[in-house]
Amino acid sequence: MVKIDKTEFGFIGYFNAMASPCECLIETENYQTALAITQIAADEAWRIEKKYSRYLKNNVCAQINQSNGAAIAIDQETFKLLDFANTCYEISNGLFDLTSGVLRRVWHFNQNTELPSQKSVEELLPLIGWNLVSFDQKSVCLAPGTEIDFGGIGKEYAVDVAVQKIKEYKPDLSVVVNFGGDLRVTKKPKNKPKWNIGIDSLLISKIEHSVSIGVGAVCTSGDTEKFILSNERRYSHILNPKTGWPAEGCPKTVTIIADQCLQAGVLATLGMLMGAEAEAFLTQQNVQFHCQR
Amino acid sequence: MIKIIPAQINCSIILKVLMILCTLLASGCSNLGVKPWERDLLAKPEMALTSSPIEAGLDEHIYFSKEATSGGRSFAGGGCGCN
Amino acid sequence: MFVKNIQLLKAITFALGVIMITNFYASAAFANSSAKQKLQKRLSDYQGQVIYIDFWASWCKPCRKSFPWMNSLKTRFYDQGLRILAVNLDKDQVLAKEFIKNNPALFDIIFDTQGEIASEFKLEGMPMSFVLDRNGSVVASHVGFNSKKITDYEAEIVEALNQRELAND
Amino acid sequence: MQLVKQKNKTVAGAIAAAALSLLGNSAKADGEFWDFSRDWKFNSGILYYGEQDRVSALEGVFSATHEKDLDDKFNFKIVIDSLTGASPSGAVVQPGVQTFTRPSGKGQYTVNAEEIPLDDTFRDTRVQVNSQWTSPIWDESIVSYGVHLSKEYDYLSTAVNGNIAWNFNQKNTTFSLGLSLAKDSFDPEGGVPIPFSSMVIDMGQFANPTEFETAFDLTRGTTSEDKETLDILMGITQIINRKTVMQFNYSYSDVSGYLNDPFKVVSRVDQDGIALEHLYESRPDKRVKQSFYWQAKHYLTGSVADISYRYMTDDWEIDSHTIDYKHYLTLDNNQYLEPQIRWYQQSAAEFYQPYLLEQSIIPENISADTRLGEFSALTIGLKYGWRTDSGNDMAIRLSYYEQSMKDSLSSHPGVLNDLQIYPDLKAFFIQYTYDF
Repeated sequence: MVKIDKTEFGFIGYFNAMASPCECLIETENYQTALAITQIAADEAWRIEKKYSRYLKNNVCAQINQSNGAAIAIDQETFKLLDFANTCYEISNGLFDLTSGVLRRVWHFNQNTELPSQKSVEELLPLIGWNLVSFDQKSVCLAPGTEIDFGGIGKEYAVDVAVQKIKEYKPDLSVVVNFGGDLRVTKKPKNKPKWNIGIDSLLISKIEHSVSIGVGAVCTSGDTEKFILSNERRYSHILNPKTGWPAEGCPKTVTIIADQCLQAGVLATLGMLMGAEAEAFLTQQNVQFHCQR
Repeated sequence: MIKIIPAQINCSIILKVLMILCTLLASGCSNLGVKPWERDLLAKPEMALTSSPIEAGLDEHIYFSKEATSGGRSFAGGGCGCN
Repeated sequence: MFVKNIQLLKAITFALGVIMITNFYASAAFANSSAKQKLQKRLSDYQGQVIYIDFWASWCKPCRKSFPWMNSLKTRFYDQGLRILAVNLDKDQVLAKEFIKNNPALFDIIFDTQGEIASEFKLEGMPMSFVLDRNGSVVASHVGFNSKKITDYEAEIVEALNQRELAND
Repeated sequence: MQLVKQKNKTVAGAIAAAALSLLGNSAKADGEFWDFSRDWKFNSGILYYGEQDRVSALEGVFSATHEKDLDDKFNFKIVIDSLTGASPSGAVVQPGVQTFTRPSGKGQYTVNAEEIPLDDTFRDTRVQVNSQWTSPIWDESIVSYGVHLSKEYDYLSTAVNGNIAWNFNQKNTTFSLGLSLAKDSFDPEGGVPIPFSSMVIDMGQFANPTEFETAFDLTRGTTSEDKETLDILMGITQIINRKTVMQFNYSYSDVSGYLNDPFKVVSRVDQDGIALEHLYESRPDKRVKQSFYWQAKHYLTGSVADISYRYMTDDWEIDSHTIDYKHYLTLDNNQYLEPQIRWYQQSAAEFYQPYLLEQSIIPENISADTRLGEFSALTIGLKYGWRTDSGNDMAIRLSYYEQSMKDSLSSHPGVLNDLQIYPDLKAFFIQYTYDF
């Protein structure tokens, strides 16, 4: 359920979703409104998690992944998500690929486990490839053994949808919707120039310094805790779908500030996959970014 | 095989009791009771007829193994070799 | 042996009578018509809209599950002319406010501590909800809130919404 | 590997455009809209029961309930209890030391002079599991059905039950009808003793152990026995007014099959009260119990009074009355105190005798099990409950239970006159419950 606390700028609404703490920073003095806004965000987060999380058994994600070759009927929302992933795949020359999720069978990142063998990674590569996924408005069909993991865009999509719903409900209020570090602000705050994330909300565990933002989204890819250290080389958990390995010399984390969460999220992931050329690639995209080496 | 309704059941007693229960039901009860929205106190956990099923179960087990009477609030069968 | 049971029953009915008398009190039906006035005001605010009236109380378990669903009703059908009014029947408003703190409501709530509106609508159970069409007459109602029957509840509302569109705002 | 610019639109721009088309008109999504995160409720409890220098038991209960919707529940319960210590064997107290054979036929135990014989082989662990499904039917009624399984070292009990509750009069009146069928099977170590056979006690009169064994086996009939129980429970729950609810139950219970307690004996004594032999008891193979139960709960400001009365009568001529009163006192910040007083009184079974006189003819049924004798019992308890800061309920209850037997015989033969024949029972039990 949701919980609400009073703060000097208004209210903070807390709840848990997508296996991470979520919160809404709401610039309002009206308790009822703060409560309702948090509930809208929570309903959206739970709905999307329930539908697309790969940890649940009988949801859309599970149906698609257990279809082993059969065509699965999908609704319009799923079609649009697949379409979005398809565009990202094409414009990133295959670097952004939802089918790379199977790599977690061999890669384990909880506190200095060993590296997978090259052979075990290579065995998985034939299962990976967006070309193995065919879909249309009504259905999707995967090659047997191939799996889709919406984890790459699930949280960002939830933030964007929640922000949209909150803007419908109270268009003139400034609200920060923050799902486990991926956040977006609905509107510029009135009582102060910018939101100071990191001080107002401690959720950005991935980066060590605070971000101040008026309106727009902030997403971070990479992780200060989740990585493998092997003969002094740091292996990030962002894996290149083509090689099955993280990019050489990639930063610890890449943080992007952009208009929507989805845009920021995909760009952050691509930044990580650029490895040593992350900074060069991101400056070319003329978006605000911060790489933490 | 379990004899479903053993012949020797003394039906007259059961019928008498059923008859009493029904008269109690039909006559006295229609004017007793509350409006649906007046059940606030009755909805409190401590007002449930068996407010702690765990405690009732533990008590039932003790008294079943120490006395010759059981049940009343629930089925009488003990379900253990302790008597 | 059976004779003893009869005396037993007489004893019980006597005890029953004693308890009844000791705490019989005239419920003070002082004229608190503010509940009815609030209802009338809201009904006039929602003139020409389809109204979903839900009677609830903090101690009624299904209500905890109906609130999120009514929230989603509002966000989905508000612009098609659905208005939701939740009538709280708690004797003690503090409990109702506590309930709202944990179960946020996007819809309007009025308090009917004496149950006047409830008796007017001749409530048969808790919770109970009524669907009023655009000219204010009750077209559907259901007792209780069963998550399996949600599609039926929504069908009743959509049907009322789709009826002859009154020329209104 | 350099990402080529997409026709003068940066990659970032293309992604933004794709995101916009995804989010554009909020995509129509089907699916539910709320999250019942807390569907499962857990109740647990542990009880220590200890009698003064006799039996002590530890019983743990864990119950999990999943409530999909109002009155639409599944409950699973597991109970584990272990029993140690000695309980009266039924043999009569004697001025001298006595020796008895263990029920299994292996080994003996001795009892001091002037002490009531207690058999301490009574050590057992029991596991019980129950599942109960409840769901609404015909929109105003509730049906519930379940299974029960209980396994001990030498005892297996299986049961199924079903119950229907009709609500009417705006749920002010509920009529319920329940049925339970149970089958228990029992195969004691050492076989089932033949009723009235005499306990074989090796006082050296046997040349070798096999001779003792053949004599012992003569007192053993079948290796296992079973019994069937049919329970019918009819009840009315009536709401009297905003503060009072009452329940009236009638229950009919028919148990048939092997009803003896294989560990219990009856001593045959001569006119001086000296025990000649100990005969294995024999009870009828059928028992019909009926009980009338009435309970009322009344809400007072800040407390709840809970009173119940039960009258039981059966065809073993046992009549019993039980009065149980609890007073639930609410203290501040979610704490409460609940004192309890329970009075129980039963008459003796018509075949109950503390011992058998040598010259009297052997009756058709006889048992010296004090639980079938005439006694009254008092329980005094106090329960203290509180809510932990994470919102879970805990409670501790201390109770004292005392049985005092009534000596229905005017006098006793010889030495028994100045011995304490009827064992009294004093016990206390501590119960801790935790719901989360």
